[in-house]
Amino acid sequence: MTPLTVIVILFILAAVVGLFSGGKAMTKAVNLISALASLGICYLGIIGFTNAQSVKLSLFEGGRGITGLLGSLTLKVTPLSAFFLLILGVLSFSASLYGVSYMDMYKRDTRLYNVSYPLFLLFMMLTLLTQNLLWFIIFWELMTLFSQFLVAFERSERAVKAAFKYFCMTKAGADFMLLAIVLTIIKTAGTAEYSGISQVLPSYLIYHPAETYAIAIGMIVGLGVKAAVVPLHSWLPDAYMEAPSNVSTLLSGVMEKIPVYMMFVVFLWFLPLDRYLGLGIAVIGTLTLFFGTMYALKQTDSKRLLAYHSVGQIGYVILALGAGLYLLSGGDALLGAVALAASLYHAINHATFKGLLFLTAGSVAYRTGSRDLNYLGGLAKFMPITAFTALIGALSIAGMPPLNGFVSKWMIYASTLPTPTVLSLFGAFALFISSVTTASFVKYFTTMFTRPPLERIEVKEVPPTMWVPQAILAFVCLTFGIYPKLPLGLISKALTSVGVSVPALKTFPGIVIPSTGNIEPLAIFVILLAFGTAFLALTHSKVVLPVWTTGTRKPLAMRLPASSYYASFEEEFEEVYSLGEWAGKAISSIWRGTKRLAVLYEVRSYQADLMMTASAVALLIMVLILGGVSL
Amino acid sequence: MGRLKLISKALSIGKVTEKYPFAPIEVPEDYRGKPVINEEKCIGCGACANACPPQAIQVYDDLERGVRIVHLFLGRCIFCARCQDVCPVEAIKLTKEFELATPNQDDLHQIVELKLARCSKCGKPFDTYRHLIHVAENVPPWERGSLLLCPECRREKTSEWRLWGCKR
Amino acid sequence: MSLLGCIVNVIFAVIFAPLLDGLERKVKAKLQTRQGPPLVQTWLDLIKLSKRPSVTPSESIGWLFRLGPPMALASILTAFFFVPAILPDSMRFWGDIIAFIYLMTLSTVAVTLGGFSSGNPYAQIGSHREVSLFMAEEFSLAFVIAALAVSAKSFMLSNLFPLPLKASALIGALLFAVLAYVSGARVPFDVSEAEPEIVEGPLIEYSGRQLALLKLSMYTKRLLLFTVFLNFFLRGSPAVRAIYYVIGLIVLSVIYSAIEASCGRFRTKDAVRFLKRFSVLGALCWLLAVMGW
Amino acid sequence: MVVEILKGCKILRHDERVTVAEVSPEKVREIAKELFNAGCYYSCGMGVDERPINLRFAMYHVFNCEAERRHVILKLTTPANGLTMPSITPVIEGANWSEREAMDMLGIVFDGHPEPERLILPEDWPEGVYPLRKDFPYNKKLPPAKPKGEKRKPRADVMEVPLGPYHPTLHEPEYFEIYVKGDKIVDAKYRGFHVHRGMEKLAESRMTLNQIPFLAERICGICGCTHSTAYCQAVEDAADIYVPERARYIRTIMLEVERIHSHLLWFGIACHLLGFDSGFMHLWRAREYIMDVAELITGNRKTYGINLVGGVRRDIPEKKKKKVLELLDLAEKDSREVLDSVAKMKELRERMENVGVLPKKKGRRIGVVGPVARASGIDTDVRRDHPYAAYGDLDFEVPVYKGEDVLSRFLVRYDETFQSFNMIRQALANMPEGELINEDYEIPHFKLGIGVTEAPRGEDVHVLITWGENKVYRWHPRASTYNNLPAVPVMLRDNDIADAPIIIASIDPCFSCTDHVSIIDSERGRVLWRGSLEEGVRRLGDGKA
Repeated sequence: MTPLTVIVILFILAAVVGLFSGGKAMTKAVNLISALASLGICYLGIIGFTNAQSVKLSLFEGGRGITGLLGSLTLKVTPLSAFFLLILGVLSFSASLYGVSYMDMYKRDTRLYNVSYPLFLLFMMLTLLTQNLLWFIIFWELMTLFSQFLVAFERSERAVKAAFKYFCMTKAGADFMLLAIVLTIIKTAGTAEYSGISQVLPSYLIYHPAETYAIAIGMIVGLGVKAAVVPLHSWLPDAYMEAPSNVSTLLSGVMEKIPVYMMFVVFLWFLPLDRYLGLGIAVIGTLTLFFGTMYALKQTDSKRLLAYHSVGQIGYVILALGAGLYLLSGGDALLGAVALAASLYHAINHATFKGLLFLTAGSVAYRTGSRDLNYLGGLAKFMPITAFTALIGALSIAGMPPLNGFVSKWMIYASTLPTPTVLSLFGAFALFISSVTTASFVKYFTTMFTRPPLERIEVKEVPPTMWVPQAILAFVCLTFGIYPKLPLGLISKALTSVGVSVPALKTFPGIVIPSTGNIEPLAIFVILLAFGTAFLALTHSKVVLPVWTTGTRKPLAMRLPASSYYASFEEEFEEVYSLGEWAGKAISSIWRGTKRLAVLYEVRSYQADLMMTASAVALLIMVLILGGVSL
Repeated sequence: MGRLKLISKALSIGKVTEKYPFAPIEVPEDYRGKPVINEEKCIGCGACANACPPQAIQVYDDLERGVRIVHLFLGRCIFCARCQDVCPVEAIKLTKEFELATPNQDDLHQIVELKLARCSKCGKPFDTYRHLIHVAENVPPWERGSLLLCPECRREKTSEWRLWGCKR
Repeated sequence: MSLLGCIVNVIFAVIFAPLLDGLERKVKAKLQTRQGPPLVQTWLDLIKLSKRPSVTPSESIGWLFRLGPPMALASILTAFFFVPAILPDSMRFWGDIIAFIYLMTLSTVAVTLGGFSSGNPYAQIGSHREVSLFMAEEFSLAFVIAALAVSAKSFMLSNLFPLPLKASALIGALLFAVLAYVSGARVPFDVSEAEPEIVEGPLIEYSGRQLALLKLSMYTKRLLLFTVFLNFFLRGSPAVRAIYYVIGLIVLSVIYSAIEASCGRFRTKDAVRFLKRFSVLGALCWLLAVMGW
Repeated sequence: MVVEILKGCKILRHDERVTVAEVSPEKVREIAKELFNAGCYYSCGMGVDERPINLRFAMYHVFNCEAERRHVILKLTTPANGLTMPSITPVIEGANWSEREAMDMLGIVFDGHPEPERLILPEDWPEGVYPLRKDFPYNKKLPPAKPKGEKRKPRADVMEVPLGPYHPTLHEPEYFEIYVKGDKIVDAKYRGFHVHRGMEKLAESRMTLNQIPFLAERICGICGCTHSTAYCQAVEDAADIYVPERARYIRTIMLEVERIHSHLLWFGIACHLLGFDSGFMHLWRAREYIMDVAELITGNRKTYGINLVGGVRRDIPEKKKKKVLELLDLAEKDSREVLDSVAKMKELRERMENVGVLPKKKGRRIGVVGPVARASGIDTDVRRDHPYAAYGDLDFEVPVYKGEDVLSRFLVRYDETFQSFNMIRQALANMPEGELINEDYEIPHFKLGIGVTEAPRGEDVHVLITWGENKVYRWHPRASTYNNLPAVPVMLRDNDIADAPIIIASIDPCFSCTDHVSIIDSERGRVLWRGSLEEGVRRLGDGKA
């Protein structure tokens, strides 16, 4: 009875009991059980770093038939997966706890949620734990399946459409990945075990770049769709917007990280280091962060804005990953390792602050029933805790010292900017985009919490079960910000396990990258705190007067609508948006073409399955190519 | 280009800020400043009071004290110099003084008191001596006798004459 | 020891920045054929403000509104710990140019959040203008910083001060000076505090000591930017350095205020467009740096 | 041609300058329409309580026919018990304010008026009290009534920005309500008349004929002289009084001096609003010379107090003339240099070009006057079309620009400034000798007179009705801004909010000139904003604490 089995049983139990009734009590129970199991996941993660072998579960030893082909199912925690398990654990714990009260919002039968939610968590965990590519793809698909049930939970037309779009696109991506996996297994003479692959594959592929690229492209497309890299991101805003907030937290916080985990496994473990591959990934990352964030600037729906920012932030992660590959293959062990570390660091940071932000958006929706930033306002008076945690989240995603976003972004810049290559240009874009992120979250925060509301909104603070998770995540943001030693320790362990030797960064009290850069978040924090409190003590104000509106007392709507924030900036940077529109037009025209093709080939299909039909075509092409290279 | 021109212009001009109030400031010859009534000259005819647009000058009699009061209140004055125009004896003049700010309002009042002449018949005070003298200079000698009568008595007198059928 | 030096630097900055502003007022007055206030006028204003009570608008979000000014000043002064000012010593191992930039951003964000939370329409307009401008400015600054970092192969202030004698580095420094002018909220870029249009923008609701802190943060911000720019070039023994530093400060503020006195105000749109075009120079500078010149 | 249009109406007066006709209520609309089509724009309207004469209320609609160089006045009357007359606003947009003013002040009901709301009286003025009726004592005070506020649903995507009444841009209390979307102004509302001084009532009730010029001069702090001139001309017109040549010339000189100083002042303000304070300082320095000229001639920098009915009060002797010419040269050189280099500055031009556009047709319908009209391509100038004072003898051009935007308003004023300089020189050069004032005249009983001048901001019209023993029965001054203000909301639309101040300033608004025509004691108008007043006082108090 290993802890792993306990967790699995707990999840299955939750799903099963959830099936019986769709009442509130049952939902609460399911959420509580999931929270409990999530604690178990955290435990897995922790011990995963200490003694990896202890968590091991093998099924179907030496089975026959299909299981024989699959090989035995081995679930094992490597430090790398342990790192992501930690993310999963912490976030799913907060999300489940949050869900306990949050799900009251929905008056309808919640059975669908009761079943899918635990299974979704379970399969995310298994995806991280499995050590076999085929099992991986199976769990991956199941994860997609249940997550899209959750997205469709509200059953409104938009929700269903979003879910279907999401499912089709990720499914099609998975097809690409399947191709890559098939090719891998062919090349490794039938073994699908990670360890086996990692022994055989790199040494072979070094001399066969064509296969390398084939596998890489398959993997990038497959994982990229899930990670929502531009231009494969179109499903994400809809899906995240429609899902219940605690689910969106998990989608953006964890599920978006699993492809990152897989990328680490694939590109560091299976494939040989290749600078062009790295460069390509970095380019994708830059495009993603640039367009994702620039579009986020325009949004006026709180969750849609956050969703677009998930795209942008994943862009940071992928940029760092690509930069790391590029630099490592270029022989720059130091900066390369820093970049990879930065990638992982930003992954966990994004999980925390974006999770936090989704939770706050959920809390606001829970109380006011609205996500419209044009409408909302002045909530900080009524929901101070939510407002404060939201402020923490906003500042840390904006990368304000001394919060966690700052450290990881700083590491990204440090590894890209000073290198006399094109990477520094990417770094510059990342720096610019960070300011756009700042602006966008100034908007997010002020429109919801500070600016006077359109009409009086009278609400209460959310119940503790909802603000405690926010507080936890906010605390994590602060801790990882001022004490980077902790996450960096884990990260170096994780990276060593995939064969990247992390040089000893001096990680306490500050981070020093020899001859490149140095920060000391703790010192900055202390000075800021000292000055801030001192000045705050200096300023006092007893007098309270109405706002001075140049003398008039007419009750006007003196509030900046979210739609007119930064209007002139967007006007001047119109090119970006027009480019986006153009691309959208182009894609839709392609889609129409493929739709016709699909109808031709009897692929009876929904509006949104562009990727699916496209993949049907691409499948053909890929098979031909692979045939070419492998024969 | 224009910018540089302006800068050079400014540098060449130097500074135009006046030293005032630390140094006196120059005003032209016939500046319309604080009006002052010359008590020697004023005859209390009240022409100024009639002309004054804001009614800063008021003329009224104080019968028990037997004086006519010409009261100038600078708080209302608009310095239009109409009084100066209409004054028959140039008793009121606008000076070049313009610093009228003061902590107490009394400084803004100027009061001239002129002795009233009593009617030779009924003994009621009715006009200032100065005004009578001024008039006396401009009326034919045979009229002067009736000057010392107040308007009512004069009316009676003229009616008497009519009664007696006299020409005068 | 060097911590002591930092504290001396910070104190120097706080004392000297308003005097520098007084100088700028004097220069502007000179260019407008006026007498102008005495040098210490800015200080007198600050002292007077500090004697006045602060007013909190009833519609505002109290805690955030009160948090704005202290954070604005605190982040600037924190940044002063990294850069050597009148004394050559600094805690440069506490932060690098990136940390410096982010601290500047933090102060901007503090001001804007304060403005937004005041609930005043003009404050909202001013704050969102300020943020728009800040984004556009960052668009150029990113390239400039990249150029500097590449040409010095590092972020570390110890490697950036003084800059290596390369074309790219020097051009980058000059571009930085321009951006310093922009983020100093001077005409024509003072769209966020345009007095005739939106009454002092984010500052409109602040009064008393809070206003004093905001003003002081603006002065110290300008001084900080000057300091960084001068540090790109300053060399030599502490005494010489200090003398050059002060002279440099005076010269810079005279030049900047002269430019300020002979410009009209941009619209936000125009300012953003200007900065967008300006970023091309930054990109070229970066190209130079990558080519190793 | 006017005669044809007015055929069948009772012509009360017809001479080379003015035509007064009494029209019947049925025909007034088409007559007004025909007049407008014949190129006469609506100048102003005066409501009169004529009950003491004939138990009727009258409304005088004044049209300005440049083509025929005459003013056409349509008189409409209504019995005191009926009190309704047809509104001509449906056909003449410009009549809107005048009719609403008569509505507020005299209680005349104009049926068919598109927006019969209060224009002048504050929200808290009691219903059914009409201050300009003869039976309303000028010193009566009323308790404020309860204002009825309007309710409306705000839009989520539009920001409503109040501009004023105490905004640093507006140098006088006025209130604009601006609706902003993004950075663009989608709509604007105007509510004015806060500076109520009740001058009309004052003049009619307790001032004499020769005192009123000094009151009229205080209608406006900038262009006072034109108002007193217009008043005097109105009286002279009514009583037809001969004005000596020299007096005419001196009036002309003072008017042009005033124009120069007003324009330089405006340039300064414009520079300040565009954030260019150096230009502001330079221009006002140049303006000082002109102020010295005024001080030298009249003994005061402003409120020259030089006009009386029948002539002027002060002469310009030779020795002053020399000094004046020197000062003029200095001022012209200085201001020309500064203005040229200001006009060269790129960012300033960009902020004026194609900003605050007022199309010609719209301007005509609203009846804008002065530089605003000339910048929209409307070729109108009272000095040329209805020569008064000595303008008939001087030669000058009327600058007209087709840009319709702020820049062309700037340029119009630029040209006018330097026109004025050499107009003054001409006037000084060929000023005939002679007496200054003609003081023997009889004031007829109940006679209509009209005086028109070209103020720096446009046409000033003073319509009055005399009343024997040197009083006026009704005196209606109409400042130029009164006609220009309704155009501001039109100009503001679709502009950047950053440009709102310069657009409002571009008509060179003179709010108190506009508002003086309103009522009674100065506190009234501010009652609406009393809350903010008290707040301001409280702030001060805390400041002291």
